[in-house]
Amino acid sequence: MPVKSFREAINEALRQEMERDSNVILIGEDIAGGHGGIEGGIGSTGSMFGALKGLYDQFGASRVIDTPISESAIVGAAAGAALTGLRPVAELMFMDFFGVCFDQIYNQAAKFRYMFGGNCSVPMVVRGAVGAGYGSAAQHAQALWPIFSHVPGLKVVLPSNPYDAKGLLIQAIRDDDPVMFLEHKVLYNEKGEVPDEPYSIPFGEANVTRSGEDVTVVAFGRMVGFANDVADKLRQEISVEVIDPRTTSPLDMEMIIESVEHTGRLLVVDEANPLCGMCSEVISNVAIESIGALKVAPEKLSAPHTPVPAAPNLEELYIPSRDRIESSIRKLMVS
Amino acid sequence: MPVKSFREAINEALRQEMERDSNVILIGEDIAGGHGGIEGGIGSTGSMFGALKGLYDQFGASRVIDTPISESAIVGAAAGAALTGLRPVAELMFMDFFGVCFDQIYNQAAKFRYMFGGNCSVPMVVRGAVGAGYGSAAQHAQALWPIFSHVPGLKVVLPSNPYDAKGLLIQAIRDDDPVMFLEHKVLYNEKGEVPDEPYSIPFGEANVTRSGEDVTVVAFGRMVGFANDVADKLRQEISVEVIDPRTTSPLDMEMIIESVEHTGRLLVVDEANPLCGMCSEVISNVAIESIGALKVAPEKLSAPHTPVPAAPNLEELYIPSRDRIESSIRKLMVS
Amino acid sequence: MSASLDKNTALRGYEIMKTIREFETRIAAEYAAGTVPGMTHLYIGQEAVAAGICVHLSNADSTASTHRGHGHCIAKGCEIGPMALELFRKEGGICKGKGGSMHIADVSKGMLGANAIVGGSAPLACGAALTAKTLGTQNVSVAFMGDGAANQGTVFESMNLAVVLKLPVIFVVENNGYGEHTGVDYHVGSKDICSRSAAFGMPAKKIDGTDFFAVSAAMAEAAALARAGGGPTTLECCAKRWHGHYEGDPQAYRAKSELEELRRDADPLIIFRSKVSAAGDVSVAELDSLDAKITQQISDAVDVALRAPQPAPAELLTDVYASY
Amino acid sequence: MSASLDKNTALRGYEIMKTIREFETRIAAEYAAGTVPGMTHLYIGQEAVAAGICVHLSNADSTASTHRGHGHCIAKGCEIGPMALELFRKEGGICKGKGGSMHIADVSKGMLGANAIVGGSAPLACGAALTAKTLGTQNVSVAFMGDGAANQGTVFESMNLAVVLKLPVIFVVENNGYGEHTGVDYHVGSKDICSRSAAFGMPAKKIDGTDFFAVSAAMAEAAALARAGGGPTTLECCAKRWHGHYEGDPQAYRAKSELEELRRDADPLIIFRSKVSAAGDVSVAELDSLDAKITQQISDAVDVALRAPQPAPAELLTDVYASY
Ligand SMILES: Cc1ncc(C[n+]2csc(CCOP(=O)(O)OP(=O)(O)O)c2C)c(N)n1
Ligand SMILES: Cc1ncc(C[n+]2csc(CCOP(=O)(O)OP(=O)(O)O)c2C)c(N)n1
Ligand SMILES: [Mg+2]
Ligand SMILES: [Mg+2]
Repeated sequence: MPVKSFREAINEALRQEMERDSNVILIGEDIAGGHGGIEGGIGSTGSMFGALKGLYDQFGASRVIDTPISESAIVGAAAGAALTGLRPVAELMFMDFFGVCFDQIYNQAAKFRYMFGGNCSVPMVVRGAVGAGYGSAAQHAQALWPIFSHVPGLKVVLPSNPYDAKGLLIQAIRDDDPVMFLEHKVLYNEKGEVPDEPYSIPFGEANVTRSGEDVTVVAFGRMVGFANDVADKLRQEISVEVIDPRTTSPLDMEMIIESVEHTGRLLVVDEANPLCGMCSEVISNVAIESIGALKVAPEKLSAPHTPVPAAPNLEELYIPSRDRIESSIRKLMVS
Repeated sequence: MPVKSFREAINEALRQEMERDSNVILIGEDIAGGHGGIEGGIGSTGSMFGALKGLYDQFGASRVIDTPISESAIVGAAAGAALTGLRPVAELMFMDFFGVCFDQIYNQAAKFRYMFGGNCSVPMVVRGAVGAGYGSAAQHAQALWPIFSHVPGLKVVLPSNPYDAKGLLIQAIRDDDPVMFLEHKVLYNEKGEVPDEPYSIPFGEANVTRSGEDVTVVAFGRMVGFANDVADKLRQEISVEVIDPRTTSPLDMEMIIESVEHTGRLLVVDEANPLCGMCSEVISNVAIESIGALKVAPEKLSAPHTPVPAAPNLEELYIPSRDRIESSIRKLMVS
Repeated sequence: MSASLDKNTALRGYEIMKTIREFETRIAAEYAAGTVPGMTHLYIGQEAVAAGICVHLSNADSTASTHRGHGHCIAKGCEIGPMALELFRKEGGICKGKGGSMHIADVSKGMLGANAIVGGSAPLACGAALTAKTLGTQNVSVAFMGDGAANQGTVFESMNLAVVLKLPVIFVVENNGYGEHTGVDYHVGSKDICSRSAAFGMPAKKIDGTDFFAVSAAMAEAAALARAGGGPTTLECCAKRWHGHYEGDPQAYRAKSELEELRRDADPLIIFRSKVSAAGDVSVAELDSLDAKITQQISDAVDVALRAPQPAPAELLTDVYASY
Repeated sequence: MSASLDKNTALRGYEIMKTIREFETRIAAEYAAGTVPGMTHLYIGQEAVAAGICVHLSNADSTASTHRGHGHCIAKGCEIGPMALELFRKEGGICKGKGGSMHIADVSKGMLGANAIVGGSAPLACGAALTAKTLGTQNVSVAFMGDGAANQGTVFESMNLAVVLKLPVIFVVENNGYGEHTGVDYHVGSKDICSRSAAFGMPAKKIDGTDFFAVSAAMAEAAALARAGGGPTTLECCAKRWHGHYEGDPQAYRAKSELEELRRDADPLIIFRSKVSAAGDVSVAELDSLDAKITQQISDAVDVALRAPQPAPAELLTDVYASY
């Protein structure tokens, strides 16, 4: 199978969906780039993380729409366009910018279907980069998926690898509901096998990335790779099952519970802040549904309740590490 | 002790703090009201829920500041004023409007102290009405405290009665960090004993509103009164301990865990949506810290994962009820 | 009657205005009687704006509305029966009773919803205009908003975006004198709203919003420009509301005499009647019989709504997602 | 040299500009060498704006800045040593290494922070101005923002709020030709930024942002107006950036020749030197010795910063709350 980067997978998903369906448009800041500059410069940016390179050249200004720095107008325009027949994919560049436009996401797009009694669809995607590890500090490095997952009407996607990124983004575009599509900035250069043809991965279906008997590790986003590495390292000693939910809303608790019923031990690893986050959500659901299956108290590994620090050494401490995943697993086995 | 409404308690807290400290100012839409209308009309509104009545008359336009409908400017101005020496209390009217101005709350006010290495204070309060039960539908009836609690740097206050409302608001104003102060709109007319003199209630200290032996019920905001009623009703049969955390961040898990260690049974009741909410937070913490103390699986009662419906009968179903609290308690006792 | 307006269009305008007036008058009475749940904001006094704008729109054109949205919904073709059911939050409501007064919508009619968030309409209307532009349909969209909404960042952003992308959107700012209990002279620093729009680089006009023909004429021009690819326009339509901000508002901020003057001098229905009878195009009898038909229709609709059952409990959990 | 400006002020302006230039030139080199973590946006080319504005401010006046904030921080009096440590995210940094390039702040100097959110500065500056107005201090505040930021809703809201409340705030829009990789002619629909401010009801001027004296003169007037209770002003200062949007930006959107022209014709330092030498007020030798002092100071500061230790691990958990 061809090997592609996470960035290329995103690009391919967008390109193939735009080829398939002329109602799919892209809108955001510098997703083409170069407007108002020299001749020939338009399209040279292809979004700040380079994931949209070439799409302007292929689809032109009517489908790859550069905007002023006006996120409420961008996301609201996407919502209005979605209500009236397009399938817009809006880009927020860094998802941290949602704070200036959240109303159009959470009060508008997410609620239309319910408020209008089901008589509409809002098939839109809001893409943006998330996560720490890039030295981009407090306002450009947040996880945020717990906030989005809290909101009824939104679906929240957090791919951990190139294969999933392509399949989930295609699903997001075809989905008839508003989808928050979160791209971990540290993963953009990650490579993996990605089929050339279009395919979609359904939402709410977790992926077992490592099968195991002794401990269930539920990991989100970038943490999936870390958990896999630790599982591989410990293989001779401890049999670790790693579950990647892939979407945080809907959240595939069924598969998680099935696994915990089997292993009796649970670690949840997430890069987001701890209060009202995914770790709490997963652990509480397991406690409610399967407390009897737990042989020991579940473990939680998340970022601390602090903003993301700028200093690289502090940022590294902020993010859950392979070492801490390993210690947590060992702790579960000992107690 | 004098009996006052929740609304009067809020009013008194603001008035007394403004009398004590001339740096305390109020800013928001129609918190005075009547500007640009007939003579004598200014101050006639006193905020849309009437909680600020009389404050304009007493403190004048320089300390009770009416603004255009521009929430980002309002909250950002409060943050900038807080950085430079004032203690602003900004009002968002309905907290649901946070979506148009969340950046100034979560990326700015909440993060300044950390991003600036501790060399500043942001002593501001953002007040707003929350909660369903008023027929105000999807965009005017949300709970939202799980979202705010997720954000490091914010403190989140959710008073359940007039006494706490006064003491917690005074604490919020004196606090050197940004505080989200959430007033449940159904509680405004609730009455209770409220001392005339100023007093403050520290954050992060839960209140045991009913002592009991058999079941611990952690209830938030308006649900505290429901839980108290059920505890009273069941007194002869089941001994229910009710805990009101009063602030969702910081969250007094110590007291909750102490109680669960004693009762061995836990129900968490919250009006907010369920995913990544307070119920999940409390239950997961208990599972991590004291799984051995739990005699049965914990119970969770929250709103469903839906927006708030407009129809009164649906809204009533949306909000956890005394009946459902009772059933959950009975279920805990049976199993 | 305006030269450019045919008789049928004018009559359609009158019918809209009268329907709004009658519907809301009845709702006000019901609200006072305690039968209407939640908050309600009435549009009475501003009828000529919704009518003058929407007579130029088809179902394929879009409008995004406000918390004071009944008038826009009626003008855009939402059916009275389901609207009444929605206001009482009953089964069969236009939103199944799940939206209420501030969320009435019928996307099939191009009505993208009332909106309880001030300033929420403008970005959405840009989106509908973007659809029109992208698909090359020559449809237009209208963002209704109040004078107070005109201070929201979302609105300014939308105006610039619309100019930059040459979107076929018309920003209709209904200057009704107040945002909640605050006068426009206080909350708009420039003492003029349309000049701010003009500064964004689009045509912008101030219009007497009590005169159906004035609004209609301005809209005809704006819509034609937009349909021809000429981009956005702002129309600041001045017409005060007769009721309080919400039903129950004590209105300490304005004089009783202001209300008396409005009813006397600024009634869009009276102004319409006097204009058409001066021109001799429409007979008084014609209008009177329209009035009677409308009164009956609304009385029937509200009576049905009052008796209708509440939504089925299972409705609580549906319509969150297309499928989940 | 401008008639209204004394020699010391002019020299202070030059010192600021030279410090910015030297500091950022060194940072650019370090960035290329890979020693600077994270993203960095350089201010070179725009020095006259920060200098011309801030020579009129004391520590009691406030400024709120942008992602391109080094120049504003230096001009507002932030110390170079701790700034350098912060850029390298080291112990002793002005924010203890926890903020980095986009969050440099020193509230004791009235520098309320660089800001990684475009448009974030304007509401904050309104707040500082509100403090001044409420306490009657006659202090002023400055909101720095770019041409791209001028399209943010937060900025428009702030402008109207400032007019409504007559806040002593000056909106300094640095039109450097681009927002990221998009030209201002594309993203600003009106082809002019200051006219939009004027439409909000405040004085607004377009100024050559490469000319320290022009900026200073306009700011002197704006600050005097604000201090006298006359409310806000907008100054649109035009000066292109010489570097990319961020260090490493390939800049495919502009011609190499543009950069050459800028260095030749639009260097704020050269322009300053030619103006003062024409006027005969300041000797070349004076400026040269200032240059030498600054170069040494920055070299020392960066050398110290490069060798400094990272923050202590315990710092991860401090400064979230005053006390918790
Ligand atoms: C973002 C937001 N802020 C505040 C409100 C509360 N609110 C509802 S209506 C209103 C006044 C709106 O004034 P205007 O736009 O002039 O419309 P009008 O009521 O006069 O029709 C306000 C402040 C809201 N719904 N949304
Ligand atoms: C709210 C928000 N949107 C987008 C960005 C990404 N971004 C960072 S700088 C920038 C361009 C800003 O342009 P301008 O205001 O002209 O400032 P300049 O970079 O030219 O100094 C953008 C879009 C951001 N940081 N914040
Ligand atoms: Mg109004
Ligand atoms: Mg710029």
